[in-house]
Amino acid sequence: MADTASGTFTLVITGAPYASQAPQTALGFARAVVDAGHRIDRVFLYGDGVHLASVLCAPPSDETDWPEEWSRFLSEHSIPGVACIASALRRGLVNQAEQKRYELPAANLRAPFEIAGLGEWVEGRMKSTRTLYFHAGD
Amino acid sequence: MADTASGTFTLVITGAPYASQAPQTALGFARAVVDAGHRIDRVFLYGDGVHLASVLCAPPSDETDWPEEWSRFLSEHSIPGVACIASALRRGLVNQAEQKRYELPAANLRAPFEIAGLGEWVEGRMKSTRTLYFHAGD
Amino acid sequence: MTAIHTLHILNKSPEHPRASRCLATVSPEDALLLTGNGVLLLSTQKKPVTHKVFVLSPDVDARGLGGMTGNAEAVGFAEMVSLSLQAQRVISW
Amino acid sequence: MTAIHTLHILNKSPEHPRASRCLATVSPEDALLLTGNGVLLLSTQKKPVTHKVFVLSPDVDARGLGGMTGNAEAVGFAEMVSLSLQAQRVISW
Amino acid sequence: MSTLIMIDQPPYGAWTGREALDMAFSLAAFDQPATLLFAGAGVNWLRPSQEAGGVGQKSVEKNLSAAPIFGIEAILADRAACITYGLNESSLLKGVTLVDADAALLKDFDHTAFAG
Amino acid sequence: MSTLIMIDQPPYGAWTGREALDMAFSLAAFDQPATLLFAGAGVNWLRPSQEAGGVGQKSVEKNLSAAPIFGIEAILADRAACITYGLNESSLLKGVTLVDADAALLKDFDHTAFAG
Repeated sequence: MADTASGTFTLVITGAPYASQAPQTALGFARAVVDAGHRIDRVFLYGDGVHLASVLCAPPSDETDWPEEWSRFLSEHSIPGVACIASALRRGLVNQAEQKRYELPAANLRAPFEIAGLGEWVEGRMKSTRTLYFHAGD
Repeated sequence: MADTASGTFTLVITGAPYASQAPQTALGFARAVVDAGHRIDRVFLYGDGVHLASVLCAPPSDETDWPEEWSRFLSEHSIPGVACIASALRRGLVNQAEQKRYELPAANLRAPFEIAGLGEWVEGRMKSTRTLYFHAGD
Repeated sequence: MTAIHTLHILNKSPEHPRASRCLATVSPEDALLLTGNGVLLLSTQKKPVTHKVFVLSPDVDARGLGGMTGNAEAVGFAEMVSLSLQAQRVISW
Repeated sequence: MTAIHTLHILNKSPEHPRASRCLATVSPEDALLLTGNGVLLLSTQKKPVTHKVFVLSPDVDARGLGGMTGNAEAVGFAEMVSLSLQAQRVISW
Repeated sequence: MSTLIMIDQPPYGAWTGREALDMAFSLAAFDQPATLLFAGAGVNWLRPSQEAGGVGQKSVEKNLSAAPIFGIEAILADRAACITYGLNESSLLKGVTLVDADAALLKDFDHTAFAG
Repeated sequence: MSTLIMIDQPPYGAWTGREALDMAFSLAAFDQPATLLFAGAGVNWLRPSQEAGGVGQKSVEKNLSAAPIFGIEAILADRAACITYGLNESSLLKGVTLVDADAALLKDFDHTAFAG
């Protein structure tokens, strides 16, 4: 049986905010991981999950701002947040480097999220005690 | 029976490109509508469909660029393309007016798409001979 | 040209709960047009109650189902447009 | 602490095809944690083969199912974290 | 020109249902007749005592209760789906009419739409 | 550390399957054992003669045929799902092994993942 005294986690979010509940459930889980004294190695956004890293979401003021909540949580706890580059480019999520490379009119990646390849997920899968996925759940 | 000699259409797209096939099927249909001499009153993007109006998508060069294909089609045939404002704001799709209003760092709406309310859909539903929906189809 | 009451356009795979809902509301005077993942119905044993079943050719070809259309009529987008005007109403499932 | 072979986390509604697949692969030595729309299983007649069924409280409350948990144990995120470490492996359906 | 807006996904897990409700409210705002039909897992919208604070969302119960005020003609729920999810007339939100969501019902409407 | 990547959505209608394939290829690229399992409607990935030009996509058949070259350990397909969709051993793409996608199979892997 795994040692439950301490563990490290990679969290993969594949559901988008305002389309699925995935970012909300993942945040509740992530906060509990930190509260219990465990470590989150990284949060990896994949597929539609990359929309969580958008800096341009403007939800109604009486709704939770999930991208804002997530970026604050990641910053506070110095947890790396990574959006998969292939998912992000197809879905219109770019940082300044990609904006330049593809000659796009703007960048919309929210700090502290970064863009990187699936290797980040592979590393998490190999090194973290547990890798959990938060999918859309129709 | 409806007059099949001529008709007008409102097309509603609710599935995102690179997540669903909806924009592709809708484009095939839209081209056939125009080819048959019918009119498209408007194309309305709703829910996840608003991502089709992103100017920041950079799909791999060997894949179809659906936002680009759609905006070219709309421009060529002077068909209004409208993204629902409520869907768009939640999902991080904004034009310069919304960028300013919400003090966002960038705008990412692709021309000729515009942002407007559900009233545009209601009008289409009332005035067009047919309103068809192109949903994601898991 | 046959009269069609409702044209049901189904783009969900046969496993999707909405596919069952769609098939349960198709009447004999309706037509069913399978698009997208909906064309996979061709490969299963599920049979709609209407005889007017159409399948969108590019979707059939993409999924390698060209040899399994059976009694369904393969159509292109031009016919999809005609069908949508010919029917009294259209439901996009 | 009971030994758990696999923790199955199911967030799909009972109609979703993946819900059936999940339930079909749960063994008696596994645990099932219902989250999101997965908690709707509580309101149906479908019964998993394991006795170790957990449900995520905030999701149960949102859906008004507080009175229908039956033999399932309501847990918070803290217990979800413990369960995920306690189990030998986790499958997020 | 009566329109049926069908909701077949449960609340909170996805935004589609909320967006379907917005469609119905928009029709009503433009004085167009609109009816809501809850089918499949969508009937779970109609269960009372939803407390959604823990999932960081607003309860959809309140939205729904505003439907008659905004001019929605009727709120229908598929009888068979209600049985599947352990709901009956007395355990549903007030103002909901049980129906059979079959071919005959759909033919009462000029237009039927989903939000996604 | 063997990983099972499960694909239960059909090709072309959604991108999830392609993204699942990318996950498997990435594992293989880092010399991590990866196996693909097609279940449910996902078995339709394995039908030969896919011509996807008409839907503006690349055929997934080519991607899949590259799997052994990239080091994917096995391509498995659920037997019952294949029957549902009219597929049998002789009508499947080459290199696919029929299995029962049950509890016992999943226990052969340290980790099982979906792309979405």
